[in-house]
Parts: sequence; C-alpha cells; structure tokens
Amino acid sequence: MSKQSELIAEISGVNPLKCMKCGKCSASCPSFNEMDIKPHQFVSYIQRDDIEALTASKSLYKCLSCFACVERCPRGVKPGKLIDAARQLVLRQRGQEYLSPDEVPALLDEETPQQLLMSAFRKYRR
Amino acid sequence: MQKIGVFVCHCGSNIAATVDVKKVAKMALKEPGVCHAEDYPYMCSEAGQSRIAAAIAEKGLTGIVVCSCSPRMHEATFRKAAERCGLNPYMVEIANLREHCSWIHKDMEEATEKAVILMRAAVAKVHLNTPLQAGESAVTKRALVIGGGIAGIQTAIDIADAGYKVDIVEKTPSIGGRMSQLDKTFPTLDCSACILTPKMVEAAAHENITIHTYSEVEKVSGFVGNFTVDIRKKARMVDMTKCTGCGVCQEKCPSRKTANEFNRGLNTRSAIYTPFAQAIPNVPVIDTESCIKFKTGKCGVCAAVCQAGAIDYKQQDEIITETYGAIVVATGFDTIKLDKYGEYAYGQSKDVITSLELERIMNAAGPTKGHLERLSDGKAPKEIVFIQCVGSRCSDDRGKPYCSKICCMYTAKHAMLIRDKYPDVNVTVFYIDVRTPGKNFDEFYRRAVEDYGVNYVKGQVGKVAPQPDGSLLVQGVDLLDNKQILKKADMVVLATAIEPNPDARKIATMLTASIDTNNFLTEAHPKLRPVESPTAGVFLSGVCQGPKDIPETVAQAGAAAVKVIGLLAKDKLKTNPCTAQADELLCNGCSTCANVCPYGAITYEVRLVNDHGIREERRVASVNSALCQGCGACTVACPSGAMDLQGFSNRQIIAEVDAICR
Amino acid sequence: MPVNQNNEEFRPVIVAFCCNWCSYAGADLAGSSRLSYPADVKIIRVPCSCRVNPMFILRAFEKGADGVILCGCHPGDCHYSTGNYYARRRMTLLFSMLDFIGVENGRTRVEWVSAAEGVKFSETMNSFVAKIRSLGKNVRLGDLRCKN
Amino acid sequence: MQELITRAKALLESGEVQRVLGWKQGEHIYDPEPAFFDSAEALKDFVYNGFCGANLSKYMIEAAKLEGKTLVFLKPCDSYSFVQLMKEHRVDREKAHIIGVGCKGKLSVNKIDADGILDIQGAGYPDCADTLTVDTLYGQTTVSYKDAMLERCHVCKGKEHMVCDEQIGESADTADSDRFAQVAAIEAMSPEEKFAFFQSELSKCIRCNACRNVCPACSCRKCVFDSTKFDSTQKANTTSFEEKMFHIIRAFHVAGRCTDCGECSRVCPQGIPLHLFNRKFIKDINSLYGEYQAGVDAQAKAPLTSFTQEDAEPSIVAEGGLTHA
Repeated sequence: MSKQSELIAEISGVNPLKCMKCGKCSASCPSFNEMDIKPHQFVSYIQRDDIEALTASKSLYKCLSCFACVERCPRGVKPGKLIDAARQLVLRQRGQEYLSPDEVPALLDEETPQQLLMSAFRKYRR
Repeated sequence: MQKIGVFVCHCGSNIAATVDVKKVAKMALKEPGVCHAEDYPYMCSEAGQSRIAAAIAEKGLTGIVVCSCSPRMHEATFRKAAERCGLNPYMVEIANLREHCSWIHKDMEEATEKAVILMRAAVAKVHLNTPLQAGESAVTKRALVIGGGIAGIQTAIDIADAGYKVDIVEKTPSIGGRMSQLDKTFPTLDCSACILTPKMVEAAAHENITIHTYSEVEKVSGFVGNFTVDIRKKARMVDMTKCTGCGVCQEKCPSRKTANEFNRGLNTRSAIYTPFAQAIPNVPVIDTESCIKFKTGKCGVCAAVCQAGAIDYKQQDEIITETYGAIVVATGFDTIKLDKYGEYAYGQSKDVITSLELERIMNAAGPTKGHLERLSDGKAPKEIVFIQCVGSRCSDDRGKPYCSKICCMYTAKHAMLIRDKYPDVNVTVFYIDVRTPGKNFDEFYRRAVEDYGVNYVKGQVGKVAPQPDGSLLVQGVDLLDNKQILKKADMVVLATAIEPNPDARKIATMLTASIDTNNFLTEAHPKLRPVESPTAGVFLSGVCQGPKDIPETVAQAGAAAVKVIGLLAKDKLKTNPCTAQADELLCNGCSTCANVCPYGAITYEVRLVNDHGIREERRVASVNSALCQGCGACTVACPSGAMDLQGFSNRQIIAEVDAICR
Repeated sequence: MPVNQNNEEFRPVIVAFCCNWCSYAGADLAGSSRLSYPADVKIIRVPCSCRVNPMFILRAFEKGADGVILCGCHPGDCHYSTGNYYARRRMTLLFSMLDFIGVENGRTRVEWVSAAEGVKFSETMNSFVAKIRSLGKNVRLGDLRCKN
Repeated sequence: MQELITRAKALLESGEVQRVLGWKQGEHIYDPEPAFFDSAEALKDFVYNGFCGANLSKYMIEAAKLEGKTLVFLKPCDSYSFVQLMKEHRVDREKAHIIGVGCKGKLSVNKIDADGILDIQGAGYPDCADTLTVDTLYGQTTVSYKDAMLERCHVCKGKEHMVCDEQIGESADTADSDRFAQVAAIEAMSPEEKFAFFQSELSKCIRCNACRNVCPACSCRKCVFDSTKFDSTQKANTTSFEEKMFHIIRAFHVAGRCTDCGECSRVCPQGIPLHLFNRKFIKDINSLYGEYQAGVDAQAKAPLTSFTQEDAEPSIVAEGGLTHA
C-alpha cells in the first residue's frame, strides 16, 4: 500500500481487506445515484492505490455522512469512514477550511436538520 | 543413568527448511545421557521407525526423544515403534519442532536455537521417565444419542443395526427435528416428511433403540466406556402406556392461543398437543404453562374426553440413570434471532419472513395449508424477494462469521418451487456469492435460473421499507450493473443464518467436550477425525459440529455410528497410565486432594505404614487408577507433595523448566 | 535496581505452560496456520492448567525466566470439567502475592485459549512477549547474589 | 493458674485423661514452653501466664498417636487451629479433652524489650490490666499492657472457643486495630517500595524453620522443602531467591487453612513479620471468594478446593483490582 492508502486506513481505522464485496453499502446509500464512485467501490480504489481518483471524486461531497453503510456493513469495513478519511486527506493537503462557524447562522433556516450541520462540519472543516 | 537416543526429523522441508536439524542432533550428543543422535527426512516413515529400532537394539537405549511434529500427531506412532522393540512406550518423549518452532519462525538461527532448547527439555524429561503400564477398563455396550433429528436418528439406527443398544434423548415431544419442519429437500425435491418419517418409524420400532422424548440430559459423569448419565424425563401429564393417540384431547382443548413452535409461531396450538401429525411417539404432552387446568385449577376437559384415561395431571418429572460406553451429540441448530437487523423490517412486517417460516408456509400441514400467501392479508404475493446471507458471514456482533452453507441451495429450491407452482409470481434473489459445491447442486441452481426464470441479482439489500399500501420497498444494489435497485415486493424472505442449538454449550460442558466460540463442537482433528470430539468416547453428528445439509448430516451420522460401533465392539479399553499416585510415606491424610478430584478417584484408608522403621497405622490417600483421568488437580492441592502424576511428575516438569531456563 | 533498558537486544526467557486439550492444541493450530510469535516462548505441555504448581512458576523465575504464562481451556470447557477453575483461584492468589512482594505484575499471566483459537494463541504470545520485553530482565525474582 | 492445675490433677487421677498438654516454665520467665505432664506430681512445673502465647493445637497431632486421652488447654485463638486440624483429620477429637482457657491478650517479650526494658525477672500477670508491672534486674518498672501485647492480640478473633469440653477462666476480646491495615499499607506502596520492604525483611531469614515448625497448618509429615519430590530439598540457600520461594510457597500451602494464629511471627528469631504473607492471602480470599475464616467450621469448603464459575480472572491482579479492595 502506498503512503496515502496507509494514511486513509489509519485515519479511518478501517482494514479495507476485510471487505467481501457484498454491496450492502451501496444498497443502503441514499446518495448512490449522485455518486460517480459508488460506496462499494471505495475499497477497490484504496486497494489498488488509486487515491488520486478517489480524492478527485464527486462522491466525497455527495456522501451525506448518514453512516447507514457504517451501520450495516457486515464486515466492519465502514465505507463512510473511508470516504471521510479521503475527504480529510484533501482538506489536509489544501490546508483550508471551507466552512467557518461565523458563516453558519446565515445558512440556517428552520428546516435544516441538526445532523446536516454536523455533516457539513465533518466535510468542510477540521 | 538412562541411555537416551535423540532422533531429529526433517519432516521433508517442513522442519529442515527453518531448523538446522544436523545442529540439533549434534547438540543433543552434548546432553548428559544422550548416547545416540541422528537426523532423518521422515522419522515417522517405515524407514525412519526402523532406524529408531536399530538404534535401540545397537545402543541399548532406555529412553527416546523424537524431535518432530506435535505429539498430538505422532506420539502414538513413536510409542508403538518403541514398544515393538521392547522399550516401554512411555519412555518416549516428543520435542515439538514443527508446530511450535519451524512453522512459526523464519530466522534459521533463532529457530535452531529454540529447537535445541526444546530438545534439551525433552531429554531432561526423559531422564526422569519411568516405564508405565496401561490398565484396562470394561466397556458398557450401550450408546447414548443426544438429539432426535435426522442426525441422531441415523446414528442410532446404524448403531442399533450393528447389534448394540442405543438410547435417543430428545428434548421436544417428538423425534424428527429440523428436517420434519421442511417441506421439500434439495437437490431432488423429495418431500421431506416422506423420506424422514420411515426413518422415524424404523427407529421407534427397532428392538435395540429406546427413545426418550420430552427428556433432557441432566448430568454426565464417568469416561469413555463408562459414562453415567442422568436423564430427566419431563412430565408429559399423559400416560404413554394408555394413550391411543386419537387426538380428541387436542381437538377439545379450550386453550388454543399458544404460539405453535413447530410452525415457527406462525399460528397457534392447543395446550395439550403433539407437535405434528406424524410425531413419534404419537402421544401428546400438556404444556403446563398454557394449560388452563394448571393455571387456574379449573378445566380438565382433556381428562374428561380421554376414553383411555391417559391424562394424569399429577405426573412428575422422572430422573433415570443409565450407563453408556459412548455418547453421540446430535443437537442440531436453530436460526439466529433477527432483532439486531432492523433494516430488514423483520418483526415490523408480517410479510418479511425467514426461510424456515417459508418452509412451513409451503407445507400442506403448515399455517396456510400449503398456499403461498401473505401472512398480513392472506393475499397471494406477486413479487417475492429473497435476501441471502442474513446474519451469515458477518464479522460484527450482529451475526455469525461463518457461511451457513445451506442457504444458497434452499433458496434456489424455494425460488424454483414458487415459480413452478405459481408461474405468475416474480422471484428475485439478492446474493453475494452463490455457493453450490455438491453433487448436482450447481445444476440445480442453474435450473432455477435457466428453466424457471428466477432473477438472481448480485448485490445486497440495504433496506426493506414497509409501505402504507402494505407492500415492501426493497432497496438493493446490482453490483454487476453498478445500479441501485428499488423494488416493490409483496413478500421478502430472509436466508437467516443458522447457529448451533442453544443447549449445545451446556451439553458440551457436561461432556467436557470442546466447543468453539460459535458454539459448534470441536472435532478431534479437522481433517482426519471429523466426527470425534477430543474427549474420548464422545462423537459428533450433524450440525452441532458445523453447518451441513441433509446428505452431509446423514453421511456424518453414519460415520459417527461406525466410530461408536468400533468402540463398543471392544470388551476392554486400555486406560491412560498417566494417573495420580499417592506416596503413603508423605501423605498427611488431610483429604485436600479428594476434595478437588472431579472423578471421586481418591479414597482414604487406614493402612499400616513402615516409615523408615516406624511402623504405624496411618490414614492415607489411595487413587483408583481406573477412575483417575490424570488431570493433576490433586498434585497441586497436596501441600506435602505426596500426590504426583505419572508421566507428568513434579520432577519431570521441573526438569523441563530448568532446561528451558538454563 | 538497574533494569535493562536496551530492550531491542533483550531476548527474554519465557515459559508457557499449556494444557494438553485446549491450549497446546491451540498452539499447534497457530503453528499449522503459520501464525508467528517470538521464539522466546517455549511451551511445556501439561495435562491441565490445574497441574501447574506455583512451585513450577517460581522455579522458572528462579532459574532465570523473565515471564511465565499459563494457558488452559476456557472456564466451563475444561477437559476435566473443573481443573481450570482451581487453576484460576490458585493463580489469582499466587499472582497477587507476587505483586504484593513487589514483582512486576506483568511477568505472569493466565490466558484461556481453546483448541480452535490459533489466532488467539499467537496474539497472546505476541502481546506477552512485548510486555516482558518492556519490563526488561527479571531481576526481582532472579538469583541476585550470582548475577549482580 | 491454680484452678487449671486442680482440674488437671482431678482428670489425671480419675483416669479420664492419660496426660496433660500445657506449658511449663522455660529458661526465662518470659519463655514458657509447651510440655506434656504425665502425672499429678509433674504438674508442679505447670505454668499459665501472659507469656503462654504458644498454640498447643499442633502438639495434639502427636498426642493423637498416644494411648488414651490427652487433656489440652486451648486459648480461644488456638481452638481455631484445632478445628482446622480436625477438618484435615490430623487430630483425634475423641482422644482430646479440651479445656478452653481464658485469655486476655498475650505478651511479647520483644515488644517489652523494645521499650528498653531488659533482663526481665518477672511480670505481674493480671491479664489485661491497663499496666503491666515488670521486674527486672534493675528493679521494677511498668509498661502499658497494650504496648506489650503480641501483634496478633491487637487483631484478636474474639473470646469464643471454637471447640472445647469445658471452659476455665475469662477471656477478653483485645482487638483494637484493623486486621488488614498492615497488608493494605503495603499494597498501597509502589512496586519498588514493596520489593525493598520484603527484600530487607526476607534477607534476615536464616531458614531456621521455626515458622514452619510452630505453624499448626504447616504440619506435613515431610515438608516439600525436605523431600525429593520437587528437587527443592532444603539446603543452605544458594540463591537469594530461595527464601522468597520458601515463604511464598509456605504461605500458599497454608492459604485457606491458616487461621491467622500469628505463631510464625511470634517465634521468628529474626523478627520477620511473616504473618503478612498469610494475611495477604486471607484478605484476597475474603475479597474474591467471600469471607472465610479457617478453623470455624470443620465441614466448610475451603477456598482453594472450591470455585464458582464467576470467579475473578487472575488478570484482576494486574488491573489493580485487589489492592484497593
């Protein structure tokens, strides 16, 4: 594994080799149709060290961080955590924060679920 | 001083590739008492053994160390080889250079260094070995089979046919087990009951078979050849000798609301009941927890309608004690509970069912009389989805890490039967892998696809959502198409993982048989002794050992029977001579050892003892070597060191410790 | 008391008492599954964990062992029904006494390993060796007069 | 004391007992020693006073082999040892006539010495008086009775006799400190401190075996340290480890059997607090397996010959689960 793949494994705490390719993650994913790389494919990208494609993927930001895949994965591979780790890699590289707490009130309306806010922070800021 | 020969095996390259065997042999010669050392590619081979024989003859060896594989593998081989040359078999020790050294280490220097130390420990032990003589114990020519499913029935019939007495103990009111609940069997689609009931009848009618239904094993003591077992015969509240099996009591019983276990709780039964029509014995039992008479004291309808006068509300549990030479465990399986799998909506919707429930629905004697219908509204389903691997192959704590093995095939069977009987019903199977190793199995699965048009989708289901209109929305994935699928279904069938009978652990504990973390009983050797437990005299039949289908179960049942017959055919068994011995001169007579002996092998007697000229009567321990199994608990309990274990004496173990720490 | 800090070089002497029915078989399974653990571990086969006398353990320390581990069947699964229950009490008290007199309590361990747990056997040995390496040479229970 | 002698004479003369096991004057006033008396006449040497700490139970093992009954005087705490020996079939209850003697705390000459009082010639014996009057070569002096008491009397198990045929004399419960305080204090030390403490205590050991010889539980016909069974035959210690091994194993062998009579510490010529080993085991047993006092009930299951399925794992030690219990 390359350094970056190792880093993803370390950040996520996930062993991609445990995946048995059952697809339950993709079957559970509410954003499946929006994603270019599907949840069940994440491990393949990591296994063959194609981290660049993964970090360039739209899926990084289409993931809702709902963690349905993490919850339901029978092998403890947790694709949601993998993609989260990939996202973090990008954020670390750019060294930027995408969402400042000051900007949040403007974005809020009554309909916004709390979870969305949390997901947003997960995605755009560390 | 002993004359010790050391024989270092290369085990082809298994040992020699990592351990410098020549060096081990060379170093052996430096050990005190070692007057012969050699290495050879295959010590266990005919040629290897004859080299040992030659060395014993030439050098007059009194003790032997074989540096080879695990003693669990070839200790018996080398002991026999020594015995053939007139050397006591217990003068042989094994240094485990393969499993404990060469196979786990890579660095040759390190492995060789360790190998030398292991060899030294074995040499140090052999110095203190003494010739031991195996005793004999008689064999009770009767076998016990725990569990009356197809595995237990087949094992019992095979043993009984060989002329030995067999008792079957079955927990439920009837023999038949899981197979009696099945509708059809793969891959030939025989009717399950049609092939099972003749076997049940055969067992019941066999002169050598005694069946104890509604009974449980309560206590086991003794050892191979001589087990003593307490069996609790639960009170049926029905006199077996009087009951004619007419069934009137069941028809008239006013309590009808108890979940019917046989139909997996899909309908209800009366409080007095036989689980199914072909039950053996065809004698009902009263479920005292549901019976109105037992709950309120007022009823007694069954007794009133019973022409034979068989109802006996005062019946008590009865404990019978029997002795057996061998015990077969055939406790079978159940499906796992699905309460942790909320995403499949099992329990939320009546139309999400397990495959075993589907068996009951498809069965003419089942809750729907064999009509395929939704349990929620009784309508005929048009779209059925099967989900594979529900709880199987899961590494989390929701399911089981193993493959349940039978699901791929029974799902193909179900799909095929449904498409055959109801061609207008669409069947979709979501699978991870289709596993069909077995004679005619893959052909069977292909028929489901090719001849019956079952739609197999490679991918899992993430969620089953019950809809307001009563349908089920199945969200799955087609991995080959890389598309998510949303499918409206009328019925969802879950291929639920199987797990060993929850009583398996309790029974294994009673039998002191090994059991693994999944509660499957462990076999003595995964390849070479698959139907024996490591505990002598205990054998394994059916799913209690691991997931299997019916043909495999029946094959294993026969194999277990052969092992039992082989045991019962012997009049005497050689007993392990590695038993405890009490030194009467050191014994305080304090009874501490007897308090920890699990076999009651230690008794006390007042004996005239000559202690270096002092003659006096002393209370001293005495070990019955036929009962002693050689655990050594007493040796540590004894404060004076009077109790010692032959073959694993205090001095022998200390010599090994010293050699390792030298 | 100087403790050997140079743990890279330090090769401890470790004695593992394994019961014949579960743990020795578990060690065999670790072997046939090629699950490695350090060569510092040397196994002594005993019929049951209840055969292990505290004398053996102290003797090992006296003769220079740096760690002693006892492996037996899981409680409830003893081949002799009750042996490991007695062993458990004996070892608990012995270990407590060693701790009481100031011996590092990581030098002794009891682990239940079944015949099916080759992986657990190897993991246990790896972690025990790592622990002993971190503790360094056994000086408190060794022969001080001869070795200092 | 006179009452004891009178009763002993009567029993001897009636032929009910063949001999009397009691204490006789030793070389000094403060070291009475256990003795058998065969006749009424011999009883002139009999003494019973504050220095009669010696536990006579163990001598009843020998008495059990002799013809006829033996009269033995047991203090309340000695009676525990007798019951324990009954449990182990070492003494014969039928051949013992037990007089439970009163005890209000026994004296430690070492403690009196430690107060700077030397060359004791005599002492006022009214047990349990607040002050003890001591005659010395240099005249009379006084010391607080409590300060002069044996350690074990400060953790007195009570004034009840666990076994006896009759009772003579009053007893008092002299307990005034926590039985496990010393053990707990050591448990609270760092490993280095613990080790230093025991290293310094045990390095005083001269392997005289007094502890072993006096201990009522350590009554094996042949000790493992004297037999060839473990290659552990007693010899001059060749390694510093051996005294540790000896004392650990000795304590282990009596674990669950030791009544905490404190004789080991009383007789140790080097003043090693050997009772700490036994008491550590008692404390652990109590906290792990339930309160257990050896010598109370001859039928009770001993902690090391019984178990429960839920017993603590040995890892509790490393987890520190026993040091704060």
